[in-house]
Amino acid sequence: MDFPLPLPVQQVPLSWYLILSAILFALGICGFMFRRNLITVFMSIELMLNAVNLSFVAFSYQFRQVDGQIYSFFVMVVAAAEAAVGLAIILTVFRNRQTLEVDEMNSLKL
Amino acid sequence: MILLTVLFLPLLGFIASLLMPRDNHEGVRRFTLVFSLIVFAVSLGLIGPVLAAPDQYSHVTDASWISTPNIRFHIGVDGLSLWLIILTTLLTPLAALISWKYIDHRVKEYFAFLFLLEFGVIGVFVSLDLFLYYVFWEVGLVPMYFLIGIWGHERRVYAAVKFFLYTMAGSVLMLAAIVYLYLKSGTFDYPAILARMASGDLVLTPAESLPLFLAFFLAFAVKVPLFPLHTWLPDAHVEAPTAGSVMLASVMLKMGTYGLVRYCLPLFPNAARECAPWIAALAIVGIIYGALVAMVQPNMKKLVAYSSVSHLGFVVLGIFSFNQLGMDGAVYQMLNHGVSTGALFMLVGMMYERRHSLEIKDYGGVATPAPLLATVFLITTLASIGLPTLNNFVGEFLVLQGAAMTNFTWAIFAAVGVILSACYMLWLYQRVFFGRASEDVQHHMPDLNVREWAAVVPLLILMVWMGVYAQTFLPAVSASNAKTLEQTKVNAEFQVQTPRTAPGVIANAR
Amino acid sequence: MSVILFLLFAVIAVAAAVNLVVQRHPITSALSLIAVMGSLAVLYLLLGAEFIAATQIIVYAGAIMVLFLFVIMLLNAGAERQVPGRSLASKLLGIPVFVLFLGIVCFLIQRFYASADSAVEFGSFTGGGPREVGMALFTRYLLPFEITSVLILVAILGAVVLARKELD
Amino acid sequence: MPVSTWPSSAEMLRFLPEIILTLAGTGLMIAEPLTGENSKRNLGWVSFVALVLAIFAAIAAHGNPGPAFSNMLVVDGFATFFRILVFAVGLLTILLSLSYLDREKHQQGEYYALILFSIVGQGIMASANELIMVFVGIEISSIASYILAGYIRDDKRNNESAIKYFLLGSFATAFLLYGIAWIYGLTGTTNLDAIRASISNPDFASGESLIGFAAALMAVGFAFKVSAAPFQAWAPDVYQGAPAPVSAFLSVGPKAAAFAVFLRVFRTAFEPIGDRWQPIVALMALATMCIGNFAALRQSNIKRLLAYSSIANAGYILVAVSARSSTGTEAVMFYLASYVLMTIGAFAIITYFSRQGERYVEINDLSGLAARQPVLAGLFTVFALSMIGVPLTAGFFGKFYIFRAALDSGLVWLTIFGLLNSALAAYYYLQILVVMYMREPGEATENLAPMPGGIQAAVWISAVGTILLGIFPDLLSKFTVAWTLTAK
Amino acid sequence: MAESQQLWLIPILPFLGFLINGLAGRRASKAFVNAVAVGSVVLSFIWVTKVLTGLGQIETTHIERYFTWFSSGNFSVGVDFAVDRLTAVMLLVVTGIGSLIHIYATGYMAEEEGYYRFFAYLNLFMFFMLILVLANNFLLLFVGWEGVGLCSYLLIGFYFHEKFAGDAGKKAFIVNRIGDFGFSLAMFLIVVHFGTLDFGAVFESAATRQPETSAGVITAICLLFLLGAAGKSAQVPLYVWLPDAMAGPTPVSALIHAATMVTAGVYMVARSKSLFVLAPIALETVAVVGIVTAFFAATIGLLQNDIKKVFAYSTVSQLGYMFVGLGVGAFSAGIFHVVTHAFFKALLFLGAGSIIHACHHEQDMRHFGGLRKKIPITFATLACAWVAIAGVPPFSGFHSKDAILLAAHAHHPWIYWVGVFTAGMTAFYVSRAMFLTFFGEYRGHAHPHESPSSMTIPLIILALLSLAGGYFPILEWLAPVLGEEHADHNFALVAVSVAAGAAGILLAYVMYVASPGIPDALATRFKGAYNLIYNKYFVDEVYDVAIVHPIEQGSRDLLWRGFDAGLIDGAVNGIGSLSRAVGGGLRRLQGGNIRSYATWVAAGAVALILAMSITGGVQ
Repeated sequence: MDFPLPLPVQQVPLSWYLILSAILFALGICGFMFRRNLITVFMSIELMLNAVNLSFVAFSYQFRQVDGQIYSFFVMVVAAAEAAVGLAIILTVFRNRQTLEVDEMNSLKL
Repeated sequence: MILLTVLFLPLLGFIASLLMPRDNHEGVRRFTLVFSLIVFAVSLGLIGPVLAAPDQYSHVTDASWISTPNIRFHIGVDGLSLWLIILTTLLTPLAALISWKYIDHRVKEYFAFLFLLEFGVIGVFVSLDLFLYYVFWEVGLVPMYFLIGIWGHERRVYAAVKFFLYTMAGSVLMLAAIVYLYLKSGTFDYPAILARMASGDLVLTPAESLPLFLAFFLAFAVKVPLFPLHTWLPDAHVEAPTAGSVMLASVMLKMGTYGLVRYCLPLFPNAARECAPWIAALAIVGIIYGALVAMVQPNMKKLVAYSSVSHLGFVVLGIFSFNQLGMDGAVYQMLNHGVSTGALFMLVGMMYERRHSLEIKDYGGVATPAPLLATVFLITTLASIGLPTLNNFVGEFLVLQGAAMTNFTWAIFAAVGVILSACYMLWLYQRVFFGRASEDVQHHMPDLNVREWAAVVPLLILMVWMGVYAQTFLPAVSASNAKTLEQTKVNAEFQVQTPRTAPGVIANAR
Repeated sequence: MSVILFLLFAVIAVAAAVNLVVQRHPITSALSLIAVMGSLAVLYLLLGAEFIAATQIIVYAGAIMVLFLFVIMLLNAGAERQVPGRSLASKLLGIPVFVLFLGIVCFLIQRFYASADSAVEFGSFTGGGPREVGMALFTRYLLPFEITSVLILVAILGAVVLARKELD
Repeated sequence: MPVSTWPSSAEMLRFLPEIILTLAGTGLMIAEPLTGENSKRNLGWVSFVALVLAIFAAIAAHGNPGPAFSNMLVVDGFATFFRILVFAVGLLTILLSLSYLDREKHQQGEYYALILFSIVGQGIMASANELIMVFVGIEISSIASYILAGYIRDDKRNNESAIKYFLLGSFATAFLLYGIAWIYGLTGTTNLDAIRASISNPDFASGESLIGFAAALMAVGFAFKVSAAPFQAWAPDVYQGAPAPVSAFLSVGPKAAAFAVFLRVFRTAFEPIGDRWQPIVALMALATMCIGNFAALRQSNIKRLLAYSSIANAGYILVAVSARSSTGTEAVMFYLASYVLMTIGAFAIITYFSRQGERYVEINDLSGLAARQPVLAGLFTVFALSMIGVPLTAGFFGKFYIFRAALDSGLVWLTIFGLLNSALAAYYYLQILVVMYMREPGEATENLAPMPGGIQAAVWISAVGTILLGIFPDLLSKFTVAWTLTAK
Repeated sequence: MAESQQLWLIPILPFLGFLINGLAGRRASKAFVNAVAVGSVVLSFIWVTKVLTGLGQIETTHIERYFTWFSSGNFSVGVDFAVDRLTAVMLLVVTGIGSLIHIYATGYMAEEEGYYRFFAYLNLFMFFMLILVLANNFLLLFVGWEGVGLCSYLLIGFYFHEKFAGDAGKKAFIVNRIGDFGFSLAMFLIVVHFGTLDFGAVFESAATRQPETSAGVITAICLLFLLGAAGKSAQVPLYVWLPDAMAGPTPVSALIHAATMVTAGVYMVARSKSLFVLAPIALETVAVVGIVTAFFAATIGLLQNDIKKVFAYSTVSQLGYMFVGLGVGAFSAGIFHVVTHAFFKALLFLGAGSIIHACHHEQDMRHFGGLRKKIPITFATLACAWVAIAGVPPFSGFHSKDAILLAAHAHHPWIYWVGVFTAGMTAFYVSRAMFLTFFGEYRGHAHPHESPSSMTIPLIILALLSLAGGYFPILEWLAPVLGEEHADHNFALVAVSVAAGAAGILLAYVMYVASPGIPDALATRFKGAYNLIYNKYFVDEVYDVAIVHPIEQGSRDLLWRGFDAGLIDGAVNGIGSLSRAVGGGLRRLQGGNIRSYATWVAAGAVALILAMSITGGVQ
């Protein structure tokens, strides 16, 4: 596809994408560590997967290959499947405990 | 073939007694007695060929067991192991005899474990493959753990676990060393490894052989037990049922000293010689320490247990004297200790059966109601303190003589143990048998019955026999020890020829 | 242009992601996540991954996130309570771990990736269209593709097992 | 890039076991609503038969080894070994589950389908030759496992187990995925052999540090799956909370498959940077052993104890992994097989003993079991002794092979620590024996119904296997030797 | 070698007696037990005489080898018997006096429980004593040495109901063990340096060695032997067991603790003469130990009230004399004194036994008195012993003691003078005992009666021997074996010693017959010295406080409770507790919180990344 570029060319290095990906990934980790709602925690994981996808696509660009994109496609499928299962599990948990607090899930210990 | 039979009959006995009906106690007892007597009888068949060539392995079976890595089922008997095997097969029926009334619950399991123990112990003494050896070494642990843990006294659990963990912790490093040796030599086969060492195909640098030696040594030292690794022993003995104590003292401890002679010296002669002064020092400390602590024990079994620490100190000292006399004495002393301490534990157990106490203060004046018991105990005591014409004397003399030849100071200190042994044993004897019998003692101490006689008489005979005519037993031991000593020298000479060896090692290799 | 676009959407993505992490209410977080996904779709386009960009919007932001919102609403999940969290570890280690992780990754990228680095030129790679993706997916990636159906089957099965009403 | 044609029949054959299981699983889903309440048990037998068929298929596939589906999969001895192993795990699990589900009144076809699907994932992991297959395999196995862990959904323990497993598992998978992305980014490929070729190329552009970084991220994912420290925390909670047969399954099946993948990836793709990961894995092994064993010392719940024990076992296996040799790989294989036997055996007994609602899962509940049920106690003893590593049990040879491999690779310090750890471990296993043999019988040992046939079969198979491998390890080791991962 | 004399029969006869009585005696009649016990010893005596007649003059040592006891490498020990002139003397003494005492004991022990046991032990003692004497190597000698110690232990503890008997037996055995410690070490040294324990070989090679290289070793060997001998023969500082050993039945005291066993030390030193002469320092020490013991024990004997204790200290003192004899090189004189001492001391003890028997087991001399008329035979025979021990010429004690003292004078005059003084004391305390027992008024409550003939006949025989024993040509007989003494018969010196004896007797007469108030007056006057001596210098107490008690307490509190239970087990259990504490800590980390777990995972990831990307990568 041909797309005109009106601005003086100052290209974005690929590493910026990678760094962005890393930032998002790290934020996802943060979300897991700091959020206390099961669903938010789960969403943090989705954020991490998204970050990974960005990396895949960036690398795909680097090699001018489609394989990386295929990967991110699979990741999405997996994410979808995980979402279905994960939310179902969260539902059963909520049904039994009436709470989504992560910190309440600690009857199994010691 | 005989050896295979001797080795596997106990296993068969183990399985058979497990399969027997649960509440037929008398049947299991009879079966155990008869069957173990058969094993004993068969084991006597080992003697002839071994005596004909005691420095060679007789009754050898060498079959492939595991292909990767190449582990062989290689067994054989020489002069070193012969009498230990016979001792084991002899003590098993005796152990069954003394457990007759003593064990009244879970009877068949008890006797089954007794067989398993016999199997493991014999296996240790006959293995000629390091791996096989380790396997049997550990196998012996399990039945003893249960014997102590199930049929023991109040603190049996603590004692059983302590016993198991101590030994286990000691022996895992030996496994590592065995594997290391295998990796160096490419075989687990013990004679093959020695042959490779002798021919120079396998050279252990000092940096290797010292840790390897220590790994083996630690395992054995725990088992012996050598001061200061002995504290499991008193607990195990006190808590174990009588037969457990007997087997533990008489044969299981010998697994350690046997290992020292069989493996530690030939495999790592230089390291062993290098460490000999330290080990001898520990042994001597053990001799004196064990005796001193035995002296103040209020509990009979504990006293005998500490006396074992002292006695086995002699054995270790003899081994690390590195001369014929010392080693002969050490091996002989193993047998002696097996006989006399085994008998002591039996007698203490008989007294426990009558009085339900092991505390010395609960006795006194036993000689009055039970003169035969007193007499037997006296003879055993005298054997234990090394009275000439009884067995221990020969062993102790040779050990001390051997030690004196290596370093006279050792003999001086070790001989103090001989004095002390008289102190604690006679004091024990006095407190238990002398004096006026209390009402309780008077009424609850019947004399030995036939079954008990049958259990102790063989040992009494042995005490005298071994004390008066040691030549029945010693030449075989001597011949195999001579070979062992030769092996330690061959290697030493080889080391001398190798320029890589550090000068210190040569200096130490006499 | 691509620089501006990149910076713009990168900032949006990061901001939304930060919002996801700091917001207490799951709805807010979910919406933030959708924003992240949207901006990522733009970046995918910039990288020449058209098909993925579209899928990102349709499947990810559209389907999956809607599922999330459904569940949030179904469970009527409210904001987290203002009680101190019970995880000492995350309190003590959370920030250092975050900083360290990010620091190391950035350092590694700057230090080692530079040699392989290249400028992203919009349109220089056009292998990300549905055709190319389809070709790869049904030839080389046939097996994983088929296998993901098992994955989805499992997911369905799981949802059924866990969420269905008891029959009895 | 070569465009592959339609897969050949040989390639189909190489994938046949998974196909069989998938079909069976799907069939079970379909059959489930059509089956009457009383005959649902038969669905279990269907899955059993499917697994048996899958084993035959795996053997058949081994007759024709090689890559399949554009090199996505590879059928070699290593793959076959792990396939058969996880299928066997499935068989034993089903034997346990049959009566368990009856007892807990949850006899459903879906359960068996989930087991089968999970095993499909593990089978793929065993034979994956592509990072994408690794990923998909792990995900299939994991997602099915998450559901299984929470299978009794009205049980709070099950719920919690599932949610923990799920969240942490997904979290770790994200790391794995990030690692895969970076590997792809650095080498341009996800094929294990190609990665290796690329890394070992002296002109490799990005240097080893980034590869190390990527490998580390992947290691996080694998280490999590095998419950290696410091990623082990989930395991005790999950195993404790999950239904007993599922705990049995989880502690062996996914773990075995994860080790297979771990080994294949690290010994194939990352072998060139072995100097980097070996010490790390060795340290991880040490930490895992120590954490597992020390924490186990203080446990009172048997399932949790076994969980810690499984962590410790993972530590031993990691020792062999860190040996970085084909003997190490053999050791992993042997150990896992013996570990499967003894763990399933122990869990089988717990499954039976715990009774409805898993009421009796404290160690003290076993008090005096030997007096009441000598055979049962004897069997448990066999497993405990095997876990301690007493000779003439499979566990002993497992440990032996592991430490041999470690010594062979010069990991003397690790060997010594490992051996000391195994002595330490003896303590808590002995504690179980103490409770069973040396205490007075308690309330929990009364009124034990006769052991259901399935569990009985599983226990006896495990026990006989444990002892048989303990006496004749050759039975197995000739396969491990022949089928070890060969360095190319 | 001369034809076999079946030497083995000599010890084996009593051993058979032991076996028969030990195994069957419990159910057998007293007559049977008597017959076996006495018969076996008498037969043995007869056999000895037969053997000795067969051997004639015994110019060379007659050796009979039976079997190898044990061997190891080049070293082997055989059960070999040998007879030379020294052995011959000892054999006669042992079996002869042994027979008499056995006969005596049948009467003395008639009413005791465990009659068969007593005789079994006594026979066993004979067996071991004969082994000791017949042995042809040090180890076999040691067998006998230990064996007699055992029998001593058994017989001292014969009245095992009484605590003191048990204590005394144990003490005897243990103190002997200390001596044996020396003996064993000496043997070890011998083997180390000579490679054998056979008497002939050892002595021969010792004599042919270069003195400068082996003198030190031989001195050490001899000193260690001395330690052994001191234990067995109750020399300073190991004499403490012998007085306590009087807890045993009186025939035992006579046989074992006076006539035979305690002289084993003397015999052993004489036997090792070839070594001792090469070690002058050791010989000197022997003499000093002997004279110190002689003097020291005699002082204690002065104030004892128990008749057996008096004789016990007297024995210690006399043994000291024998050691002096050995130490000054008069080996034959030492052995001569052994023989005469065996006569008169056995007689003293048997007589004392007769008194005790008569007075219903009363042993305190303060409760005797005036027994002269009540038990005349006993008195008469005891009087013979009295004159013998007091050194009244021409009775046996005079001859042997003078032989020793003269030799001592030739060597070290001071030893002679101390010896003479001691002789005076000896005469005093024996006379004191005699006076207190037989003279004055009867102070006891029993009705003394004369002993049966089985007891009196041995007394009479011994009395004759005590009187005439000095004329046995023992010195001459032994000269070829043990060497001649070169002391000239200086009549002045003899006179002095006789005078000392006479003075002792006189003083005793004055103090205990003429004016009985003197002892008490002296006791109050020299209260400190009196108490010191009366309490035997508190030696037992000092040993208790300085050795026994610290060892016991130290073992209990320091070693057992402190080191064993405290330190080692504490460490072992500490490892256990520590492990459990670590486990507890880990358990706390495992708090069940998902976010914590995730944090660990993330932190672990960071650590892993750090480790794997940085190591080796960034220089």
